[in-house]
Amino acid sequence: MVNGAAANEGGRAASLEVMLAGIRLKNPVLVASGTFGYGREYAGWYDLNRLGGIMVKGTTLHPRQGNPSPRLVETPSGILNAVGLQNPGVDALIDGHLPFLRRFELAVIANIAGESVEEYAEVAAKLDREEGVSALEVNISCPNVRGGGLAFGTDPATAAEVIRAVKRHTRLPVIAKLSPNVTDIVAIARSVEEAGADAISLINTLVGMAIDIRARKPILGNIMGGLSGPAVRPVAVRMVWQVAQAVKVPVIGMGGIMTAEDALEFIMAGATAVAVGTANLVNPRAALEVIDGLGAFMNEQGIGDITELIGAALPEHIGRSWEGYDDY
Amino acid sequence: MVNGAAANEGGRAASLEVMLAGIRLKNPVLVASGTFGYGREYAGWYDLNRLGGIMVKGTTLHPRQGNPSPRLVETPSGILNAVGLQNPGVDALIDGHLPFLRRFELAVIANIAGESVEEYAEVAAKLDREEGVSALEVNISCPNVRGGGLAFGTDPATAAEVIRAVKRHTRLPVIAKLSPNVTDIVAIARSVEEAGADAISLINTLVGMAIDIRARKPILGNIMGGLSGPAVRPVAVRMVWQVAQAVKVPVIGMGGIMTAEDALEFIMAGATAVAVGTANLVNPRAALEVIDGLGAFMNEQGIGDITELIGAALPEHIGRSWEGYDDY
Amino acid sequence: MPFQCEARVSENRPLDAGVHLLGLEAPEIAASARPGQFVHIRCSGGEDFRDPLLRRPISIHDVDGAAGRVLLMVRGAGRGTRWLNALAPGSTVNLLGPLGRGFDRMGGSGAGAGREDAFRVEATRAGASRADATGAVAPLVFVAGGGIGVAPLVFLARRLVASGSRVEAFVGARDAETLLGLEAFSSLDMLVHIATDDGSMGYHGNVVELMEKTLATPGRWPARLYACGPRAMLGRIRRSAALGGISCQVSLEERMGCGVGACLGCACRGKEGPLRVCADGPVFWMEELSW
Amino acid sequence: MPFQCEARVSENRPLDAGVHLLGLEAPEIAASARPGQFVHIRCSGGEDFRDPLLRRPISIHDVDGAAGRVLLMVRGAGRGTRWLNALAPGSTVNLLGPLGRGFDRMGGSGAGAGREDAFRVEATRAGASRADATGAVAPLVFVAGGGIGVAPLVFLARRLVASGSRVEAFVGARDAETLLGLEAFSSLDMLVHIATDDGSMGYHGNVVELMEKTLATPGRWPARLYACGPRAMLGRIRRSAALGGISCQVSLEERMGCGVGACLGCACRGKEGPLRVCADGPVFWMEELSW
Ligand SMILES: Cc1cc2nc3c(=O)[nH]c(=O)nc-3n(C[C@H](O)[C@H](O)[C@H](O)COP(=O)(O)OP(=O)(O)OC[C@H]3O[C@@H](n4cnc5c(N)ncnc54)[C@H](O)[C@@H]3O)c2cc1C
Ligand SMILES: Cc1cc2nc3c(=O)[nH]c(=O)nc-3n(C[C@H](O)[C@H](O)[C@H](O)COP(=O)(O)OP(=O)(O)OC[C@H]3O[C@@H](n4cnc5c(N)ncnc54)[C@H](O)[C@@H]3O)c2cc1C
Ligand SMILES: Cc1cc2nc3c(=O)[nH]c(=O)nc-3n(C[C@H](O)[C@H](O)[C@H](O)COP(=O)(O)O)c2cc1C
Ligand SMILES: Cc1cc2nc3c(=O)[nH]c(=O)nc-3n(C[C@H](O)[C@H](O)[C@H](O)COP(=O)(O)O)c2cc1C
Ligand code: FES
Ligand code: FES
Repeated sequence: MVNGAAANEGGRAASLEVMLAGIRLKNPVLVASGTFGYGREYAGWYDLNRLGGIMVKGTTLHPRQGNPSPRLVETPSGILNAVGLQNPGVDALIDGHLPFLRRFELAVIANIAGESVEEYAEVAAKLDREEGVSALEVNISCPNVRGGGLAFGTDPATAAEVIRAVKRHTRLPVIAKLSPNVTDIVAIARSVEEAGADAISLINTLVGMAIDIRARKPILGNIMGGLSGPAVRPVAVRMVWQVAQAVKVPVIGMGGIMTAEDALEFIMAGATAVAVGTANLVNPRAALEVIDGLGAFMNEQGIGDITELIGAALPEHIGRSWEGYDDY
Repeated sequence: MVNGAAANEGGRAASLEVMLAGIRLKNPVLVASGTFGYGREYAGWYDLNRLGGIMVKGTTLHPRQGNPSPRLVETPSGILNAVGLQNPGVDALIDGHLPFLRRFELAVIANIAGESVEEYAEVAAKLDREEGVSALEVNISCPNVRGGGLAFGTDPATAAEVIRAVKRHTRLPVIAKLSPNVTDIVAIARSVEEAGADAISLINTLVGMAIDIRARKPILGNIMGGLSGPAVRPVAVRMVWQVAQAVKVPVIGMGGIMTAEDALEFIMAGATAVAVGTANLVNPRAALEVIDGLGAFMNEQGIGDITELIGAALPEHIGRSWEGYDDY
Repeated sequence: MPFQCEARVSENRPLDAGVHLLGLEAPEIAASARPGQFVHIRCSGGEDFRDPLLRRPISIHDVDGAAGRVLLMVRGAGRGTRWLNALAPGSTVNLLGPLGRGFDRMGGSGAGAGREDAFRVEATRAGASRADATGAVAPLVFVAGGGIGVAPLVFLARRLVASGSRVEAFVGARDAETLLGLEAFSSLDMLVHIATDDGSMGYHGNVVELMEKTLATPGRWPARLYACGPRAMLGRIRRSAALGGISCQVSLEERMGCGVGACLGCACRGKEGPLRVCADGPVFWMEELSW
Repeated sequence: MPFQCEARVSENRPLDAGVHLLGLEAPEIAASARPGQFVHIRCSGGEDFRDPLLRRPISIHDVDGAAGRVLLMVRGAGRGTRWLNALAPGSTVNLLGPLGRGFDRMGGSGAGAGREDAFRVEATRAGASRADATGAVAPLVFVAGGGIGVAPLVFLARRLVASGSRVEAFVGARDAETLLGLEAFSSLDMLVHIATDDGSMGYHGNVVELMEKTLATPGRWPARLYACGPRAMLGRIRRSAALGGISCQVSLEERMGCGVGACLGCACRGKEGPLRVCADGPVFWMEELSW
């Protein structure tokens, strides 16, 4: 049971292969940006070739030192992180990490960030020339201007502007990574699709905070951080379900995936691929177990091709849509 | 150690009393709307007089049958609920439940909802004439028009309109209960403050969803539901911290409070009072344990008056503010 | 008046097919429980561990009042019940209980006594009560359980027998391995009818089908029918009870939050609007429900 | 090469003040661990329970290679470590390990050998090595631990002694009750200096103060100093080591996510930018850090 093929009950192998914005993934399981380093750190635990792909740590034009400690706080079934986009810069990614990643057969998705539209474009342009990069994931949840408070990802127009700029500087497929900290995720999704995004990934982290009650101050060095892990999964599944109905481009679902069952919620909500994030920190083999579990589920259910399951819980299949905010 | 007084190390009783929009609370611990019924259901477990106050189940003008089952799903460290505002209507609240609640010495806060601005106003007007109601909490996270998707609470102008209408129909203090499903919680908070809200409570639930992967459809009868419980606490603390800095009216903090430590995070983030919600479902004595724990903490720390702790972790006290969305 | 307690596990006996019999030391609950009521159990590795968050409702399978013990029959269905079934004797669990409205027993006393009196008249009218060996009126009662639905019926049957009813049990399951409660019912000296889907024991087929056949036998018309099991089974029970005019109570399952009637999370459809399974039930008169 | 395993708890012995000594059966980890490395432990009531979510890093206190056991010394600080300390022998925990860069021992071999060679030169230059009874060069080494910081030093001391160093331990704590590791150090036949804040045992005062006094004694100048303890203690150690020109390594603590270098959650301030406590440490040369 390797490389995305799972032995079916009848003996036929269940196919886990999916196409994502023109990229063939041997299985729909990626590892999420920032939770898997550059692959190296987990290469000792298993064969990276088993993965559908890796989304590498967010990369900026120049090296960044990140935030002061503490950068992590555990919260109920989740974590808050405020790493602060620490990264060695795009040149170091190209020279120091891409050669290592080229040794493996998996999709390598570069996650890029910037403090200005120009910076995004410049990073995109540098990576465009590099072999072994399958796609760019554009993280639009980082700050527009430090201190300004307006993030690229919370305004449809600004989000679209970033995506357009990136698209102009690369021939690679462009994945827009959306922030969940918005009133209307569908509006943002439609806007980046229109701007040319080839796929949409969501969710990034929810902004949160924790306070040290004895010290009487926020725990994180950066005061606030991003909430991820199983705690956020219901919000993520909901957003994927909403966005998948509203756009034509494929969606990559993430947020709290620990098991194949969790991944299947996202797939049935309309995700063509999924990413395992925080779970990697808890269980280095999490992504592998998700892959194996998908195969096992398909065998159990007699499903030959995972694409049959994509969007299975969308309105068109369940015969009803959501009628409003009537939640209690 | 009853009625909000905790024996201090030196023997002096720590005062838990707070003033909230003109209402004296013997302690800052309320129970959140929808999680404590009308008090009756928990009266068998302990003396309701120990509570600072009770926020009763959301009430509408006419009776509502609520959503089809299932209405609850457990999620990691949280729950999704889609009760659907089942309630017997405001007349039944007045005739059936207020008389019971009048027997206790605690703040009774009526939580009201409506499908139109007029309906909110009408419910407010009816309750205005009733003895034993301390304040109105206006739930602006429910649907504007069913199917329309725009909730009152996600647009600053509409939120303000509801609050203004309610204010015109009551002399009671009006608490605006905000939805966390927004890009900019501060803008909403400022808007309802300007519209005359005497206090702000937050957070209501985050919209989420869970899928039954074997049935291939959403679990909840209403497809989506509201996420509450410890899972959402970091988001709630963050929003309280942001709002408390931006408005002058008092803030009631809630979202995942299970213990006194959790409650203290909210208080230090700027909440004058807190509400225990989902925790009641898990531990009927949760609110009491929070009250006792607040007293114990104050004794441990040698604090005589809980008001000393309100906002202790706000920028003015910690000497720095948040600089932007730089969370990873 | 419900209690919250930290109950010691006094025994944990695995039965077949992932079902365990758990003994919990909870004297107040054991003393006050009525058949059909349930306990609400916190299933988590530590008091300050937040997942799983909600309690799990489990019927009171039986009580040993003298020993202050509550017995549960738990099927390892998901992570909560599996955790419960893995508890070693000596460990403790946090319980709320007894919760809910139990079965209205025949000739019993307590909260439901009013309704029970009403029933007695009704039962006599139906001619369902008949003289037993000593000449006294001993009403005939059926209890029918499918799968783990048998759990609450043992306590009920014990009380029914003790209060002088003639009780017959109808027990259904997938196969012989997954049949539950046989031992307990037999020890109560009552007739037990068995049905298995695969015919590996007793009647080959559905337990309601089996009961319907029994109903066709002269002199076997029960004054009351109590049932617990999967929805499909209850639906079928409802039809035969309605057809035969048998007074019938069913115990329902629904996902629960508080378990005490406060959150409205556990609604089922009643004839006159939503009913709370935890507080208005879990046992309902068939007529209260809308299917 | 790190391992992930489900380790059986072979023993759980409570020491004073909420500290437990845990024996875990993890043969691969026991065989490959080096002093200063740690294990990363999942503390949760069930495999599919999501809270607490993160693993807890715990230093390897000692290993029993023959029995395939790793020993941990765990202070019940919060919910994770308290859960760990409540584990009954026979239960299992999920471990990752050995993780991190351990102490660079004197005369040892393995991954850090290069740096150790460099050290030997340096030690000789400093005149810190001296002839022992047999005439061989036996370098003098100090290990200093405060509170639970003693935990990793026992394994280190054992290996140092085994490789021919003369080791002296400086052990500090609040009071006699909370002193840790005395038994273990004594069994290694080495000099143990004790300091307690309240003077209830040994020197009355800070352990670094006590060490400074020892440094003032002629002939007691160590070739290397290894320290683990609270930040304040390490800061003070740093000053005395720097002043005395003693080569010094410290083991740091930071909140961790992955424990393997991937998430950048555990950063501490290095001279040339952030360092990862889990992968670049937890043991650092004093000079690598910026305070
Ligand atoms: C009144 C009542 C009495 C019951 N008595 C028994 C009994 O005696 N023995 C027994 O084995 N089981 C009984 N059940 C069913 C039992 O509550 C569920 O099997 C259990 O809650 C499943 O929890 P889990 O964590 O193992 O499964 P999961 O699937 O992980 O549970 C996820 C969530 O769904 C809820 N849930 C899942 N299945 C059910 C269900 N069938 N009913 C209600 N909630 C559910 C859980 O409580 C939890 O909140 C009873 C249910 C009710 C409502
Ligand atoms: C490399 C290393 C080695 C360690 N070795 C030992 C040891 O041998 N014995 C021992 O008793 N303790 C040791 N600690 C400290 C131990 O990891 C913490 O006490 C433990 O993580 C606290 O978890 P908790 O759930 O009990 O507390 P909580 O306060 O509930 O933990 C909340 C979160 O904060 C983290 N956290 C809290 N305190 C610390 C801390 N001091 N260091 C790192 N993370 C922390 C937890 O891991 C968790 O993520 C070590 C720490 C590190 C970094
Ligand atoms: C420690 C950490 C670092 C992260 N760094 C990045 C990053 O650099 N770029 C990015 O787009 N997302 C980053 N994320 C967000 C994740 O990629 C993912 O979107 C989010 O964590 C939700 O998934 P999860 O719940 O499975 O972790 C980071 C998350 C964590 C926990
Ligand atoms: C079952 C349930 C019902 C609720 N009903 C209402 C309601 O009627 N009106 C309202 O304003 N909030 C309602 N809420 C939201 C809570 O009052 C509270 O804002 C939210 O749950 C967050 O707090 P918690 O995490 O402590 O539960 C409900 C929440 C739950 C779980
Ligand atoms: S579970 Fe809360 S009302 Fe029934
Ligand atoms: S804990 Fe993840 S890098 Fe150190």
